[in-house]
Parts: sequence; C-alpha cells; structure tokens
Amino acid sequence: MVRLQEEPFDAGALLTAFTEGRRETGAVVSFTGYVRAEAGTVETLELDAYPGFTDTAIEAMAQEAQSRFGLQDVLVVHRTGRMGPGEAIVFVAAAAAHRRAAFEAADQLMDYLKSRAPFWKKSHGDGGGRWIEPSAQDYEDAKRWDAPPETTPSESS
Amino acid sequence: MVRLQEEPFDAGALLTAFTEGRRETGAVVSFTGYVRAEAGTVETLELDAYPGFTDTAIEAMAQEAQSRFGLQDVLVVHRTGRMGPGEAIVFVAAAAAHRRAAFEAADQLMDYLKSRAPFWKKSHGDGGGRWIEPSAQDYEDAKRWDAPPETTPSESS
Amino acid sequence: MARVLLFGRLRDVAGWRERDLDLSSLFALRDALAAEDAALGEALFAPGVQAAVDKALVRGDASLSAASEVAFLPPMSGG
Amino acid sequence: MARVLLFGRLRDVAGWRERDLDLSSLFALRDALAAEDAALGEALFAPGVQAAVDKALVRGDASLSAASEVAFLPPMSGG
Repeated sequence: MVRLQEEPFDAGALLTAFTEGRRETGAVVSFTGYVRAEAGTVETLELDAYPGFTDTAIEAMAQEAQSRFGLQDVLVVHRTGRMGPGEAIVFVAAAAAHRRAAFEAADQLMDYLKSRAPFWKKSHGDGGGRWIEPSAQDYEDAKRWDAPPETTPSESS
Repeated sequence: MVRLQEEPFDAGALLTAFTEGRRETGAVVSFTGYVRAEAGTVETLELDAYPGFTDTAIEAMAQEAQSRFGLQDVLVVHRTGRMGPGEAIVFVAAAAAHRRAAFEAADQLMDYLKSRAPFWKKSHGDGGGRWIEPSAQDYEDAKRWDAPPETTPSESS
Repeated sequence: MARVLLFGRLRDVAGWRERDLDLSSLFALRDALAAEDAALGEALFAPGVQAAVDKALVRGDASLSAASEVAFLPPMSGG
Repeated sequence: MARVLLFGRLRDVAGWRERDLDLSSLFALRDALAAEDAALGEALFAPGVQAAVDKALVRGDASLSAASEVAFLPPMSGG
C-alpha cells in the first residue's frame, strides 16, 4: 500500500498498525527517513508530487519489491509539501517469512525511492531555495538492484 | 542499549521512543522478529538466557556495529522465556545520518544475534519439546560481515 | 483546452503551476509556451525534462484533446 | 561452595538448573558431575559445550573459590 500525505506521521504508530495480527510473519523491517538539520543549513524541505502519477510510480516499485522478494506485505508512506528538520519524510515497512527478504526489500525500495521516485525537492535555507537532485551515491545505490534477482548483492557475496 | 525482558513488547512503541527528538538523524532502520506459527507446528518457543552473560555479549555486538557503521544510536530489546506465535521476540533499531549505515548495521546485528547470541532455544509443538540450533543459513549470513569493513557486501558489489 | 501542469523548478521559472491552453499537439503546446516565455522555453528544452500526457510519460509528440492533461517534469529528485 | 548453572538441553538431561558444589577446580567439578550422572557427563563432554567461570568463557581448567559461579553452556542457538 502506498500513501502520499501532507500531514506529519508517527513512524511507531505506522509500525504498530503494520505488524498487527501477523501469525505467519517472521520478520518486519522498517525504514524511516528524516529531514536532517545539517547544522542549521536546512530550514525546511519542500517536496512536490504529481498526484496520480507519483503514487502510481511508487506503487509499481512496491509491487516489484513484493514479488521479487516474496513479501507478505509492504507499506510506503511519503510526505509531500513543507517539512522541517527532525520531521519524518518517508516510512517503508516490509513483512516476510524470513529476515533476509524483509531487509533486502526495504533496502531496494528505499534506493529506488531516493533515486527514481517522481518527486521534486527544494531545500529552503539561509541561502534561499535550491532544487535538489539525487546524489551520485543515490544513483549508485539504486543500480545495485538492477541485476536479475539471481545476483543480488547478498547472494553474490 | 540492550534490554532482555520476559514481558511482551510493542515494536511500534519502541520505535516511537527511539526516534524521538533526533534532529541530526537521517535514517532509522528497525527490525522486528516474530515467532511464526508455521501452519500450527510451533505452539510456543522457550528462550533461555544467562543474565549478565547474554546481555554483555549482545552489548558487545551492538557496540561493534555502532562503531563500524558510525551509528548515532542503537537499541536491542530481546524477549526471554516462553512466547507464542505472532509474538515479537526481538527488536533492533539503528539510527544514522545516512540510510546505508542504518540498513547495514541492523542487518549485521540481526545476523550476529541469530547465529552468535548466547541463547538456548526450545520449540514446544505437537511432537514435544525440541532444542534448536542456528541454521546453516544463519551461520552463512553472519559470515558475510566477518570480512573487514572495506569489503562489506554492499561496497564490493 | 488541454490542462498544463508544471513541476519543480519549471514552476519557479514560469511563475505558474497550472494553465489551460487550446492546442492540438504536445509539440505545438511546448512551442507556444516557449514563444511566450523564453526562459520557460529554455527550461522546457533542458536535458532530462520529460512530458506526460494523462499521467503517462510520452516520448516524441502526442495529440491532445480538450480533456488532455499535460505535465512537464524536470529531472526527478527522488523522495 | 561454587554455584553451578546449567543451560539449554543440559537442564533437561540433568533435571536441575542450579546447584551448589564444593570443588576447587572446573575439571574436578565437571568430573564429579559426570561421576554422579552418566547422561549429564556425556552431555557435558559433547562437542560445542563451553564453560564460563564468573560469566567469562574459559578454555581448559580454572580454579574455583567459594564465590565462583560456573555455567555450562551447550551450543548457543542464537536469538
């Protein structure tokens, strides 16, 4: 399930709801991403989304991860609009029978979200507004998963 | 911080407390492990710990992960005693400036916990009680991290 | 009357987010925007800028109807 | 009087978890337990069984005082 929202969320409350009543689940991995203060340089972050396009793209990423790693369930909650330091911006949870699948699914999903999700991000700080693109590291991280499933990082090492 | 306890815990509540007031944290990864029903074969799980020995060993694992991955904080909560299907048995959370460190730290910590933590585990099912040892997969998973940090799986792939 | 949506830095360059324009193809629409606002035109033709019609990315030209929604998307930042 | 603790399947084999025994070395203590209970003796000498004195693993023998705590630890299962 994928949800875009302007309202803040509490990662713990999302995790509680996500984990409820899972008798066959062995492992749940969650990722929560925050706006960092970076010693005062980021005052607020502004995230543009294109409703009906952005959520569809993320839903496709979530479904790809779900089938690739055999997940029992997956959740993505992403904020849009303006956010300040310390506020959660993204929450991803993956439920699986075994921990490796849950870790790799959450990891891949975050790499894809950070580099390929259709958002447009602006940081508003002391020096005014600045549009941000993915870092070289973000692109590299996402490429780790582009090989076919037989050669994912953990299996080839 | 490492805590062994007989009482059940709510993973979401632990995550809420862990994430509170982190202005320099960019990423929090949590892992929650559950007792699986496995189609009715596991009725309860019994986990023996040696207080003062088990927690010390886990604290050493947590500190090793913290320094290796430059974590801002790490938390391990592990239940002992008897647990039924669907109950959470272990919770691990790692906070870092960037997501890769948080993912790898939680992943390594779980691999170590599952294969090397001084617990003694018994499953009580239809066929009576049975002592469990780590699976070959658990040992393999833990070995991934034994190479020096320069050659961790994600960096070499 | 196609609806035109701008995202990211295109909004800052143009000074608007959404307009209705009566043009029958994507290329004609883009050319009209560029003719009207040179800075926006440059931004629309910059590398990595994509167009979507009715929420699907298109390469090349596309015909537009009155109900079409056209979005111009600068390089995506990720989440 | 050293305190002796058993864990995991050693508890099932012995039928107890904790006892006080008055012996001055780890090997003497283990031999005394084996002499008293052959099944426990076999389990204590099985591969992978470790001993800790005062919560630190020891290889080989170790001298014990009245305040010593000795634990016999079968292969650990992980969490």
